[in-house]
Amino acid sequence: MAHDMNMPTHPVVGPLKAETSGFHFYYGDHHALRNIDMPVGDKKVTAIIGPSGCGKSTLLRSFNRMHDLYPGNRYEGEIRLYPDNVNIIERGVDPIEVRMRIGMVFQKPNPFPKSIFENVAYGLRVRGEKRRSVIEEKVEEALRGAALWDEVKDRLDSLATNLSGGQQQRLCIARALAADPELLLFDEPTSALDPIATAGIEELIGQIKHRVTILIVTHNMQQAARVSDFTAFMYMGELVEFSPTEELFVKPKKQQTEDYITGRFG
Amino acid sequence: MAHDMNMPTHPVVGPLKAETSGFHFYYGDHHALRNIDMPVGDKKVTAIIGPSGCGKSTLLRSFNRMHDLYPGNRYEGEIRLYPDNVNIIERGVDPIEVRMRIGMVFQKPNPFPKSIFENVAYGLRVRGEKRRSVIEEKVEEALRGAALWDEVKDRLDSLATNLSGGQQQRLCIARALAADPELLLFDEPTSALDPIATAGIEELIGQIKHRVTILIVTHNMQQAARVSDFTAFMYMGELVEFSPTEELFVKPKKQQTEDYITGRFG
Amino acid sequence: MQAAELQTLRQQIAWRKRYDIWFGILGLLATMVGVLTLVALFVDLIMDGYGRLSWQFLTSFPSRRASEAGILSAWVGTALVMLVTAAAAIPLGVAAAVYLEEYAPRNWITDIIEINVTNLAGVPSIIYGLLALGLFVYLLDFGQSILSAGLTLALLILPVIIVATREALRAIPIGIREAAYALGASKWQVVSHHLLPYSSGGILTGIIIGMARAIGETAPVITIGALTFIAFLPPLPFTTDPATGATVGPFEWLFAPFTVLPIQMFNWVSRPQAAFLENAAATGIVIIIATLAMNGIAIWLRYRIRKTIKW
Amino acid sequence: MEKHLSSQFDEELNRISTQVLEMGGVVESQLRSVIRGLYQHDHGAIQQVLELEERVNRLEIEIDREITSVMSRRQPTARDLRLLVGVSRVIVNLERAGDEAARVARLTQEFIEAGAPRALPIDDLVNAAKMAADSIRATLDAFARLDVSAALKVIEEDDRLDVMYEGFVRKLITYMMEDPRMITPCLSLLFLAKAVERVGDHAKNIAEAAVYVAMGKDIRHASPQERESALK
Amino acid sequence: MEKHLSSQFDEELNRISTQVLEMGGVVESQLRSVIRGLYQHDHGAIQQVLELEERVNRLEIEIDREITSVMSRRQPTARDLRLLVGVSRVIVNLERAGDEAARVARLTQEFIEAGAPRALPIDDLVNAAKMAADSIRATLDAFARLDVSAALKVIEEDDRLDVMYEGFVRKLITYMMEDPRMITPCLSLLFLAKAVERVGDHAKNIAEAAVYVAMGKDIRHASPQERESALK
Amino acid sequence: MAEASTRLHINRQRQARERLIEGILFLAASSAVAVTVAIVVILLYEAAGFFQHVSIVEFLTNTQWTPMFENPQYGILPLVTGTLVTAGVALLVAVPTGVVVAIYLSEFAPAAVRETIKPFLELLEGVPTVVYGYFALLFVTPLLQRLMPDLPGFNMLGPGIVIGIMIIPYVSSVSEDAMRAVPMHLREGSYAMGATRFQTATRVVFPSAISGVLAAFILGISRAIGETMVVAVAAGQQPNFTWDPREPAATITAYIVQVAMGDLPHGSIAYQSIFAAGLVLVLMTLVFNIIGHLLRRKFREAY
Amino acid sequence: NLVKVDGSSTVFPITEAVAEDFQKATQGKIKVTVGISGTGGGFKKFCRGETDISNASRPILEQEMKACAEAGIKFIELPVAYDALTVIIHPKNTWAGELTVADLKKMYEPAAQGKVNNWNQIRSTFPNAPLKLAGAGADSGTFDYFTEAIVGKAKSSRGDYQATEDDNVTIQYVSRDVNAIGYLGLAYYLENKDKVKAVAIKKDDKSPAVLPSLETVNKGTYQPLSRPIFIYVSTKAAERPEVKQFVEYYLRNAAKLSKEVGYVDLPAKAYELALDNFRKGKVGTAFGGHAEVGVSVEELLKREMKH
Ligand SMILES: Nc1ncnc2c1ncn2[C@@H]1O[C@H](COP(=O)(O)OP(=O)(O)OP(=O)(O)O)[C@@H](O)[C@H]1O
Ligand SMILES: Nc1ncnc2c1ncn2[C@@H]1O[C@H](COP(=O)(O)OP(=O)(O)OP(=O)(O)O)[C@@H](O)[C@H]1O
Ligand SMILES: [Mg+2]
Ligand SMILES: [Mg+2]
Ligand SMILES: O=P([O-])([O-])[O-]
Repeated sequence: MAHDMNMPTHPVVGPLKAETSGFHFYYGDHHALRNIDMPVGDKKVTAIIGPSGCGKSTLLRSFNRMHDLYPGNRYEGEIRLYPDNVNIIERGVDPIEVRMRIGMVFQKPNPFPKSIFENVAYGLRVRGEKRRSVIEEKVEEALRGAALWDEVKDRLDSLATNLSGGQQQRLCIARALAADPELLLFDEPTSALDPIATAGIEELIGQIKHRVTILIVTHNMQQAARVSDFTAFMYMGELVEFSPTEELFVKPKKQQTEDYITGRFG
Repeated sequence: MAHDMNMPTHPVVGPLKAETSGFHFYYGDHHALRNIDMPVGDKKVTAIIGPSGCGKSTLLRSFNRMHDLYPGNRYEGEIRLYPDNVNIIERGVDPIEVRMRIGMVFQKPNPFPKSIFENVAYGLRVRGEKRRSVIEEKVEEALRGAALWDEVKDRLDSLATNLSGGQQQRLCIARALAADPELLLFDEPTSALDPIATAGIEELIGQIKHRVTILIVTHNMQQAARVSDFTAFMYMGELVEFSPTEELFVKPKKQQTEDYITGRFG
Repeated sequence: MQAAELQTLRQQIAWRKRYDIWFGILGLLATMVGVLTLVALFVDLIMDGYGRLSWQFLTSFPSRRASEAGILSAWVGTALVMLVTAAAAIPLGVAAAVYLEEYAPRNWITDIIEINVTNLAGVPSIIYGLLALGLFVYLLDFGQSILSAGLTLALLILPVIIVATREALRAIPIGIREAAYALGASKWQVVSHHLLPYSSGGILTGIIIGMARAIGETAPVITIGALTFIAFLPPLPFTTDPATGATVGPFEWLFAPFTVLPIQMFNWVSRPQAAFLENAAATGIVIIIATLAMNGIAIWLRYRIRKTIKW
Repeated sequence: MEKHLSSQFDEELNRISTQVLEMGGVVESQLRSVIRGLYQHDHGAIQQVLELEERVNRLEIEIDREITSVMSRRQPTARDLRLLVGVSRVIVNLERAGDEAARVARLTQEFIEAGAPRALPIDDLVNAAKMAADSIRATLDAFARLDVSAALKVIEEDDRLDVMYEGFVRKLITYMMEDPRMITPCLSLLFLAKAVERVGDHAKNIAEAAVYVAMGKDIRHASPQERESALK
Repeated sequence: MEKHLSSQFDEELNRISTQVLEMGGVVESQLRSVIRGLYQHDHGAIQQVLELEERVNRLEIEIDREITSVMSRRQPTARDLRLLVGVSRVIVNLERAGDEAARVARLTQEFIEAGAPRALPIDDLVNAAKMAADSIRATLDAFARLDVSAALKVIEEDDRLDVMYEGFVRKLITYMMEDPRMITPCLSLLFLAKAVERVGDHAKNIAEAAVYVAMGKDIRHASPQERESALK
Repeated sequence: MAEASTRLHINRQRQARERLIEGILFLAASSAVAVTVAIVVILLYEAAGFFQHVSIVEFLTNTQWTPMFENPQYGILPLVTGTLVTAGVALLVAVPTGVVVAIYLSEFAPAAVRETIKPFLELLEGVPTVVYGYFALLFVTPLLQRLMPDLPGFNMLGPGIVIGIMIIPYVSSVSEDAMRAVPMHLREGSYAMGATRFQTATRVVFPSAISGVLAAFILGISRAIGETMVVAVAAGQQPNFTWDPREPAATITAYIVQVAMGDLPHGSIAYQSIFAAGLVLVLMTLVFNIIGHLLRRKFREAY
Repeated sequence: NLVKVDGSSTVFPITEAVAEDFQKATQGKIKVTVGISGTGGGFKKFCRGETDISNASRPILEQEMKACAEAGIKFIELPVAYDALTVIIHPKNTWAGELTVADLKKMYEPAAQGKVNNWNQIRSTFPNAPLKLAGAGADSGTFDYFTEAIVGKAKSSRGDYQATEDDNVTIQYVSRDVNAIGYLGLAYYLENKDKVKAVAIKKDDKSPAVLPSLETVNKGTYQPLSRPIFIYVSTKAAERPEVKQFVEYYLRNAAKLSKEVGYVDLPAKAYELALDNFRKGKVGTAFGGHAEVGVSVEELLKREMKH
């Protein structure tokens, strides 16, 4: 599929799904993000790494306006979503609309305490979809997409919270996928999982990236290295370096990046 | 210091601090550990790795009879502590005495919500130590030992829970050290920490291992690889392989080990 | 996304958001039901009883003349009864909770105790009155004394304290216990050095809430046969009794006759003279202010301790 | 080989293996061309060898880059790590073998251009070259299949090649002594032989790498007895 | 160099670096001994070179093991990874250089035992050997300091050594043509020269590794122009 | 290290002390059982006298309760229906309102509003129940009479509503605690799907907190059933076998206080009847508590 | 030096007033407590020897006498005032200003239950309006006395009327409904004359209609709804000087204080007789262990006592 005419092309990244420019974020008085310019390549995996508290999650959560849920937060600058070319943090843009187009998977698997089926169907129900057949079809598709169908197809009605951690996280991915997101945000999706479940999620990310653009925050540099096409390194609320992943890990451009990824941070 | 005459010597490990033989553990009917024979080298770091639920924590917690706290648990076989050459899981052995000699550091930093000083002094207080000067001396020594003295010496009276995660975990190590343990158990001591704090704890383990024998459970194979002298790989309640760490990671003896450490586990 | 799709999407969002507004209004209204009732009650009481609220009212004994009557014996009685209640319920409740939470083996005895405690919390207060009448007043022969009333209310709030203490204990992460045990602490050391200090906030809150409830309780105290007219105070320990000249023992006050605020209020309510209704209202205000103060203290404590103790 | 949890990792390792085999194939075909060139004075074949050298160099750099990339991104351990370390040793040796092939080609060219006296014992050389090419194929096979006994055979084979080389050098010296005009062509042959012998050495090194990957034992510089005992 | 959070990692890297320098030192001293042996017909020096070979081999295997161990345990990236990759390339080349030194020693011995005709242009060879030894030292220096321009100098130097080698070979041929009895000793010298030339090559490879570690650019097989542009 | 091995032996002195403490604590815990046993024994003992005169069948089936009349009738049913109807009315008020309030406070109200209103609501519990009784009688019932002119001055509707209002804080505060205990990440999960506040509250938060909400209901029921003074004052003290909340009726608790404060000679059957009634009340609350226990177990939070 | 009084809520205000003044008079040397546990509850305590004096709004019953006898408690019965039950109606009620006992019986007798629901069922001249009955709670002395006086048998009543222990509530009820009728203690009516209207009672068709008032009760013309109320003093307690002093004070001041709190004082003669009985230690009850209607106090005090 040729990319949409309205998607600008970035010299390093190629066609863009989104892009922040001159983006700032404030938690009340706390200036958490400073002047972030970051491209998000279409159908690419972009990872954000950096030390604790550098603002990774803050940046990620800005993409679906999660900060709107809490009082006192303020956005500044632009986060453009393509091909629409809208600045999604503008006042006039409805956060609910943004969230319907940009899915999210969280650090701790957070299935709703409902059945597996209802979890995946949730996004459709929220949209007012009532036709059972449509929902069933979409649920199956999403579960297949999340490589979970075979494991759960015989017990769609059992409680999602009875699944193992790794299955829960894949369910959360299915739940997000069922809503047909254009961009999927992952905030440390495996930090609550054991290594084997982690590998499963990473594998899944590798599979779905052909369908949807992915932005992932991770504490685990190796994870970023393993799953992403591009990596952004943040430090103290600023974007220090953005490079193709392999380059960043073998030959970073900035000393700070190098120090961080080689474990020389003080 | 030459090792004690009562410490037997193991062909691979050298002088032993402890050793399990024919050790079994049951959670009620659940046979969680089967026939574990594992040496613990004196003043060495021994790591235990394996997939989730394989019994790592169960084994570790048997060393200080932590399972006694919950009903229905049952030990079988031997865990010998040297140089005493006592089977510490025998009925006649007082778990409290065992715990006074075998310290433990947990997954989540768990300082008491008391002052920093009181946290470190707690082990001494439990032992009935009342002399302020002795306590002060020991506290300083332990905090220095845990590489925390310089950071907290000016605020020993402030609440321990206000420290950062990494500092809290070092405090917990200091707390354990203050009690002069002969063996120190770590149960995934860094899984709640960010990479930089993790590096700090690993560094600390490297420093204290000259003073005390260390047994560490970790989910993170690389961590085991980084910090330990010997590594035990467990699977489904059994000890599959015990080797010097380097050997285990470059040239494991068992196919199961190899599959696990190379991420081929199914 | 296509413009047409976007259009339907937006319509559908707008539709869904309407529920937010409706529910917001509904919620506010529902909240106001409670708040307005309270305000109405309070305002009504104040309008009726404000005129009687004075120092004189607090320092006078009851009287047949409404304007001279006061609640001295009633509030002193309430205070002393609360003292007994606290002294009995706190150690018992906390100890029971500690046993259930930290010591109890998981067996049928514990199960029975557990179910019992939950059940006691639901037993109507009037039943406690019946119990107390049989047990304290007659069987143990404490008579209609401060001791009987205090113990009765102690039984009433025992489950409240047990439940609150258990919840506070349960909120302490298992890691704290394990940390202490791992350093070689014995069970009692763990309990006394850690669990009780750390749960003190929750325990205190539970105690205060329980006591606030006990202050307003009428039924059980009525059942044990409360007095109504008392124009003297219980003897202060170690003072000399003016009538007999003997020195008062330290616990004599426990067996003294007494009355409490709600009874005084209840009595006044059913008097024919309208002036007594004012007195009743004023007493109501005093009770509400007392519970208000106790709740305030509970909130403050919760806040204070939450600030210092975190895991 | 069992699969990794990460299919991408599998793919990456497969790609590297394929590239190594491709590189081996190129080197082998260089060697075969050289033999043809030597034997049939085939200019085209020789030209081809020189052209292929480029490709071998490019493959070496590319595979090396991929190895580094995999290492930085996948934290390989045990057999995966040994494979990557082994591959990096293999490609160094393949590149060298390719170099030697190119050298042979160049020398052959000189030799032919210089008149290539028919009298010289070129057959021995061709046989040796064939042996070397076979060794390269055999060693790559052993590496691909991690077949330790096949690898050991290659290592033993190399001794035979060395013996042949010694004999050949002695033979050449007599030729040179007999006829000083032969000195220059003989020297060419000598260098040619040396290069062929080196190819054998590289095959042996690759075999050692195969043993390392398969068993984690480093048998470089080991005497045959040491080898034996190490592989027990 | 800034320190890692893990001092043990620092120690391990330091140990590897020290061992590499030690290995380099051994190889250099082999080369110096060889020169002495050649120049002064010093049997003891030659014997020493052969003895040191053992040590070089051992070091190679040991360092390689440590590299693998560090890789399996520390997940090195960026400059650490490049360092380890670079070191592994360096030691291969050092070992080869050591091999060549040993070869030279053996040839020298043969040469001396065969009567070592004074007439042969041994001085040229000695000079070349000195140059090669200097190159090794210079390249190790450059590697230790990650000094790219020093490394580039070594690379250029190698070309001079190659030119010297060509000239020497031509000279030897004339010697051989003049006097067939000289063929055997000349061949020895020829192989000697070849070995010395190889040492130069290894020095160059090490220099390339240094550039790789310092800048992350692989300049192997690059033409001088390509090098230039890569390093800009 | 000669002392080494003895160091691990059991410390008898410490063990004895620990045992002693445990024993004391066990006694304290048993006090809860003792209280229950005492309640049951006293009720049974006194009720036994009652049941010597009145057959259990009559007690359970007769629809008239007039122990103090000349021709006494001892059918507990009117008191039970009175209790259930007032409690039912109370729950009809308290449950929806309490839940709406809980949802509103936990999900909709700004933190400042929540923090001011919550303690305010909790004060509703602190008002002496007698006050509520008169509130029901003198304020709510007249108000209702405007809507329903036929409504008698005593009825179960008014006190039921007032008890409902009185227990709103029980229901709302326990439910709200349960809802606030629903981890933020579940809410975020829902919002991230594009759900509105209302959708998140009703489809995710509420179902997740269902066990706590049920616990709140049970608490509320126990409280409504056990409430005494409000009904005693405002429902009319007239046992009335009816399910119609507009009618006056007596509840078990109202009957017990009435007799406890009244002129009946002690030891008379009528007097003993309050223990039989008390027994029924205890059994009713027991049943509800057990139901609550089971429900909570079934819906235990699993986020 | 503690006098314990407990019992009826009806008698409470008088005893309270006496106790208040008595304590003042003795400067607090003698303490008096007065409780409310109902006449029955009071007797229970009294017969167990827990109290010295029991307030009672009805004579002691046989059962209670037995209890006292078993415990060896002897008592002196002392009437202290009259309570007049007042039948009240809404001020706008124009038809029922006078009612005969028979009328009231028609309303309250057990046979009326569920049947008599309309004013015109009482008298055909009454309007066709629903009859709304209020009255005392079934376990109060007031109820017992009312049923005895009106229906003829204590506790014999219909069940479907608005029963309450709190007379203020009855005031509320009647004052809100034109069709309502109820009965309560005189004091409550006197305090609420603006809200309700008292009904003049005719003993029978021929008798004059008498409105309740201090005078009509005191004179004995308000019949049959006047009843004496009592205190019972334990003879054992009466031996104690403070109890004796209190009872004497009580009888001396009852006239004044009972009026003050809304009751009707007995004729002066009655108090003297009572004091005399007390001093003589005349134990027992003038009633046979059951209620009686329409006896004068003097007569009572002179009767042979029954134990
Ligand atoms: N709700 C908040 N209010 C105020 N400051 C906040 C809030 N959340 C985060 N911050 C601050 O903003 C900064 C960035 O936080 P953020 O959570 O984005 O970090 P992060 O890079 O995701 O860290 P981590 O790896 O620990 O998740 C930190 O300094 C943090 O303390
Ligand atoms: N308290 C318990 N009661 C019953 N079974 C238990 C209990 N704790 C653990 N188990 C079981 O015992 C086995 C070993 O558990 P253990 O916690 O030792 O595993 P682990 O290797 O430490 O896993 P992880 O890496 O997830 O911590 C598991 O199957 C687990 O389900
Ligand atoms: Mg984060
Ligand atoms: Mg574990
Ligand atoms: O309380 P009484 O006995 O007067 O109804």
